[in-house]
Amino acid sequence: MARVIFNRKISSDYYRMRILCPEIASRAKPGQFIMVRITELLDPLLRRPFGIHRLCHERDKHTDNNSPSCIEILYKIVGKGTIVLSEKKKGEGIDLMGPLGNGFYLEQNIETAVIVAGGIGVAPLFSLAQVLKGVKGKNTSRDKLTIFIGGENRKDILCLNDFKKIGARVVVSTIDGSLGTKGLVTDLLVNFLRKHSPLETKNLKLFGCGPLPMLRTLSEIAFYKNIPCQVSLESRMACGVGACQGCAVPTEINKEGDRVVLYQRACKEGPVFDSTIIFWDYKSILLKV
Amino acid sequence: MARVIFNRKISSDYYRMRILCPEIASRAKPGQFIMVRITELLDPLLRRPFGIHRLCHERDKHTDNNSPSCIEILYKIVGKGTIVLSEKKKGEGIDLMGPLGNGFYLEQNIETAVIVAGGIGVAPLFSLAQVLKGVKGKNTSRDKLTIFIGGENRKDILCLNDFKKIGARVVVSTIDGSLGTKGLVTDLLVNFLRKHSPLETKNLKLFGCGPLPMLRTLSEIAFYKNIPCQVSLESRMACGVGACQGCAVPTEINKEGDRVVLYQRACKEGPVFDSTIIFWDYKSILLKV
Amino acid sequence: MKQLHKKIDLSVDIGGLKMRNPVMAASGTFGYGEEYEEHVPIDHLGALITKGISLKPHSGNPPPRLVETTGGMLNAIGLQNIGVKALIKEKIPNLMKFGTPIIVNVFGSTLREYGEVARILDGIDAIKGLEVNISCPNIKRGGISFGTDPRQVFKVVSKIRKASALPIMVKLSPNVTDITTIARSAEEAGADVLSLINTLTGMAVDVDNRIPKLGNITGGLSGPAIKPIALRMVWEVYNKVNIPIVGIGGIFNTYDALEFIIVGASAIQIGTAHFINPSVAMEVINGLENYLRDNHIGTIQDLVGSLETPTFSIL
Amino acid sequence: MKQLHKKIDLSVDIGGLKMRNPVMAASGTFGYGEEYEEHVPIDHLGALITKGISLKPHSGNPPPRLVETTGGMLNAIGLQNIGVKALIKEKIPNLMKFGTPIIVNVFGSTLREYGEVARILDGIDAIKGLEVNISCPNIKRGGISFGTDPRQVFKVVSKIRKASALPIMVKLSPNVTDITTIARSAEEAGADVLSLINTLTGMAVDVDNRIPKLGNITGGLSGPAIKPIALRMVWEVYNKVNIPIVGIGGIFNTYDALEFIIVGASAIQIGTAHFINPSVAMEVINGLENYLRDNHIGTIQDLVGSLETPTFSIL
Ligand SMILES: Cc1cc2nc3c(=O)[nH]c(=O)nc-3n(C[C@H](O)[C@H](O)[C@H](O)COP(=O)(O)OP(=O)(O)OC[C@H]3O[C@@H](n4cnc5c(N)ncnc54)[C@H](O)[C@@H]3O)c2cc1C
Ligand SMILES: Cc1cc2nc3c(=O)[nH]c(=O)nc-3n(C[C@H](O)[C@H](O)[C@H](O)COP(=O)(O)OP(=O)(O)OC[C@H]3O[C@@H](n4cnc5c(N)ncnc54)[C@H](O)[C@@H]3O)c2cc1C
Ligand SMILES: Cc1cc2nc3c(=O)[nH]c(=O)nc-3n(C[C@H](O)[C@H](O)[C@H](O)COP(=O)(O)O)c2cc1C
Ligand SMILES: Cc1cc2nc3c(=O)[nH]c(=O)nc-3n(C[C@H](O)[C@H](O)[C@H](O)COP(=O)(O)O)c2cc1C
Ligand code: FES
Ligand code: FES
Repeated sequence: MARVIFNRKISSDYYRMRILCPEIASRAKPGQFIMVRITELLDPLLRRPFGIHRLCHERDKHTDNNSPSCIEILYKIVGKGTIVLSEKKKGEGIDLMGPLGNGFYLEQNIETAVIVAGGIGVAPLFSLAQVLKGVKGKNTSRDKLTIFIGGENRKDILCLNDFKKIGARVVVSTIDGSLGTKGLVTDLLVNFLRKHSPLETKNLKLFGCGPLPMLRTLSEIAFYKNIPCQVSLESRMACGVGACQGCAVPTEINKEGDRVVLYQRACKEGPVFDSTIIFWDYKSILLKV
Repeated sequence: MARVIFNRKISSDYYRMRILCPEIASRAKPGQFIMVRITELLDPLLRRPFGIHRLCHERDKHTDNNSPSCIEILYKIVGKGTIVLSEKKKGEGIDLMGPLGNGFYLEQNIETAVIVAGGIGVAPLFSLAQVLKGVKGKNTSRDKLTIFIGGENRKDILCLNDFKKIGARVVVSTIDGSLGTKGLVTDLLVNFLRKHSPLETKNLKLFGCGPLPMLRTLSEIAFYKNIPCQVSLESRMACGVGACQGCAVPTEINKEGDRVVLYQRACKEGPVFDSTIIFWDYKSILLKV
Repeated sequence: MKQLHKKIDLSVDIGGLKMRNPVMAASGTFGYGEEYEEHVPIDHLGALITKGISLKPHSGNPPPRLVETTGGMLNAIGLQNIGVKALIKEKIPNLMKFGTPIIVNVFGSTLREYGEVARILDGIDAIKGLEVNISCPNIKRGGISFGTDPRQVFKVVSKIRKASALPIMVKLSPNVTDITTIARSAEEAGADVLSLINTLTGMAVDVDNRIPKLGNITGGLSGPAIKPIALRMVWEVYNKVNIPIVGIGGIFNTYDALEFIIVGASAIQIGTAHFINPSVAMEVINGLENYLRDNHIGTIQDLVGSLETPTFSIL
Repeated sequence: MKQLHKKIDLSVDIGGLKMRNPVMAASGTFGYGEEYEEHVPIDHLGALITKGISLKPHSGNPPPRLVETTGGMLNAIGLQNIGVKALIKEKIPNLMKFGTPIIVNVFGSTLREYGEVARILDGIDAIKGLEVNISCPNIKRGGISFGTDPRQVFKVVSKIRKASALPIMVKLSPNVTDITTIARSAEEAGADVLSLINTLTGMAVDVDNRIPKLGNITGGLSGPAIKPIALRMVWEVYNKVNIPIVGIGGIFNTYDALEFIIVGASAIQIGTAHFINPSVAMEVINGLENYLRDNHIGTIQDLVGSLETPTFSIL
């Protein structure tokens, strides 16, 4: 069974947990997730999904083995499941399923990437940044990877220094202006893209994770600028493996010339989707998820 | 809220927990019980009843105040509630209701008392012995208080030294003979009583707590020897305060000359009953409680 | 967003039952009040409903009478009660002192018994209403519960309607195919209020001994486990009747109570939760007040049935 | 008490369905097998029941489709399925490779559709039986489920009986007043086996937004919360019919499975528990074997309906 290495409060509502689970860590890709059994008792009943925040090695075991032995999750306290999770102690066993779902699709040569994170949406994006930055000193130029992080206030801005450390450019905004620019993170993105010529944005890729309204705006920006954009969506999950059809996300696909709506499973076909296939008009319901 | 002072494993399946709860401790009488909320979550759902094992003072606060500030419970791990309880740590808050029920009825002058305990049934009987032995050096003669403790094997014999320390005579039996006499504790009691003349047993009082078959035999012995006997019964409980009628114990009472069966509440009229009023023939069902 | 601590009015009048707030103690879970006296400020309750009472005393079912299940409990107390005469003589005087409206839960094993119990209780000042438990086995009809047959429900309620001038609340059984037809029968027969749900029939087995865990074999399931079913039924009934509804089933906190009110309950009852948390009713009363204040809603009535349902769907 | 590790035979034959053990994966909770391939040794299962299939594909209900409740969950997946033709073409070939008996769960919104789906599936070698979901809304009868009306049940089952030579298991809805009359209708119409229970209809509310937590407003309650109700229904039906019963509802461990078998189930299905513990079926299979060995019981059959009920009571 997987084991908790640490479980730290990193700010008022946010925790970071490192878990020793070589079988999961060695296979995990950015954008994939795990399903965590919160308790052996039956309240809360269902497992809870968390994105893979970071891949790393157990501290005291510096092996030559290149494949990571640990994963980290970064989570926000929102209800009883996350409360109970935050009480787990170092050394305790923890029951995980994973890695699950399809991660971000990464072509061989991504020239420039822009990551947009809203609040706790930053969680799966750090492992993405780790991979985008490559293994040994590749893509070290700050221009190649920019992270936009937005939140309600300064407390919601996570991982700032972590992103800087791996050599990414970081741009911050908060709704209340308590850190970075005051306003929406997507407005900063629009400004940023305006400064680049179509030629410059030609080989750009967009990646996003965060609240649905943010992702929708991001998707619209990508559409108008004609930039490929992948978004990681949240949905209520029960099985996490594609068996229950519970995590359906409405997508629009082309069928015999018509655009038809088709439900896809966030846990199996997702959680990462190409932003153009999401049926965003559905938001009025989705927003309430 | 009450607070855990310690929660110690005392042998394979048994734990002893001391709880700081001056409001309960100052009012508690031997034979009364508390209802413990095991978790703030909903599994397990109901509170669990535990007898008041011991009344004492918080170790580091030797006040002059005579009324105890702590209670102890002695419990056996039998299911999920007691498992979760055993994981409580020193200093944690714990939600109790109590003291509940009617304790043992103690006349002013109890000359000689015999206590019969089976397995975990010993739990509420220690506080009884404490009180029977009086406050300061009263009733110090060993002849005045005898405790019979029975169990499956030596591991089930609890509190031996505690009883000795307060100056009681202790007689032990185990089914497998691994401690004390091999056999049933009630057989030892029969031998003991045989050695005493009716005159000697005239002012004797019997008290018992343990498995139902033991209590039934005890009650028969008391009946034939014409000795007053009080037994503490267990029953499934929900409210613990007399509101739900769930903990019914069948009793036989005299109504207009007839013996009629009447259900009494273990939590309110009990858990201690005069052994003659219990409708023991009901055991075939009760045994399965 | 702090604003002046304006006093929120939680009082309700449902079918003639006037209460200072919409939170009642459910029948069978709060004894005759006195049992919780030490643990709950009973005068703060909207109303207190007594354990079900019949014409003659009943001794009830053999033990074990309780078993815990996941998220709930089964009870098979049976008909245990002291009879209507002893209730009036021994319990009502004590109950009156709390100053809380008393509603008496009544049942019978024949139509006639229902009527007689109601008649005996009529005109007793302290009693502010009757709750009619129609989930009781009908002896004449082979033990099938009155509450599952709309015609029987109509008869029982009519009988009581004639026997009593008190507000009549009919308590519906959830063990039915369509609770709305039962609800309408009760409404047509003159019920002032409907309360739902009573317990769902369930069972549990001791696999070591291969015997039922309840002396009575089956029992009634209550607690959070049944809340989703209770909510659905309140919503269904709300959409079909014109009399007020009292929501019951697994209410453990303010959110649970709000769910019932939003789907259509004008008041709620708390049962099993008292056992786990005797302060639950007080917490819910405060919680409702805070919710109304925070959401700038004037009265509970404005919240009743305020559920918005999606108006579109995708094929 | 150690004894020689004698091999216990768990195999069962219920109404023509032959299985190496009585533990099946319930419809809608195990996808088409492939989803759990990595997590469960599927070939160890007694049988695998597919997600419900209809004549034409359906896209299902709008999200949210799931909500957790105390001790259970509500689902409103709706009719989402790929249609019977795609099932045969795309899923059956893959399912076959597990070597586990495949039972196809079928439904329709008209009588005719039920018949057609059954006919199309008849004669496909890999399919060892049909499970008929009668809890589906009947479009002709205003959306009322087939499964709540004994006459409709008789019609649906007769239709399928004529269309297929496969063993037919009829899956009963618990949302009824008397499940035994429905069970008898299915038996009379030629069902080989009865499986119960399907989910209980429930609801949950988002009190902050005052909207339902499910896109479909109501959904089906499953999980440990419903186990007591399921057990009671299996016991009632066992006492009224002569065909084998498959118990379903909140089975999370060996004890739960034993409870169902003891009250009368010849086999069991596991649903929701897979989501929490993918090893649950394997644990139950081992647990049943151990229980039989420890209690010196030769076969599962000897345990079916072995509940002893009290024969006396006190007034
Ligand atoms: C693929 C995926 C990856 C995720 N990654 C992360 C992550 O890295 N860090 C993180 O903090 N959170 C993440 N989440 C969200 C996380 O799963 C929920 O916050 C968590 O399940 C809430 O559990 P709870 O018991 O504390 O809250 P609950 O009491 O269950 O609910 C509290 C609130 O959280 C929302 N919620 C509950 N369950 C889910 C769910 N399954 N999906 C979305 N919202 C939910 C509810 O709408 C409710 O408003 C992820 C969700 C998905 C689907
Ligand atoms: C008045 C009273 C005083 C008690 N005092 C003590 C005590 O001092 N020390 C102690 O160890 N135990 C005591 N008990 C028994 C104790 O309450 C149960 O052992 C406990 O509730 C089991 O909880 P669980 O969740 O661990 O077990 P569960 O999983 O609930 O059940 C495991 C087993 O315990 C039995 N059991 C469960 N609940 C009860 C209950 N309320 N009453 C009787 N049996 C039950 C069940 O039949 C089952 O076989 C007392 C019981 C009563 C009624
Ligand atoms: C121990 C117990 C006894 C009950 N007795 C009665 C009763 O006498 N009459 C009645 O109408 N309902 C009775 N009920 C049902 C409750 O009033 C209530 O309808 C049910 O428990 C559901 O609510 P809850 O989940 O909040 O407990 C009883 C419930 C319990 C748990
Ligand atoms: C997500 C989900 C989907 C389901 N889909 C179906 C289905 O398509 N057909 C069917 O007959 N039952 C379906 N069921 C009901 C289950 O097969 C089972 O009867 C029910 O969940 C009770 O068992 P459980 O408590 O073990 O889950 C579904 C249940 C769940 C949870
Ligand atoms: S959570 Fe079950 S299919 Fe996605
Ligand atoms: S436990 Fe409720 S009356 Fe005794």
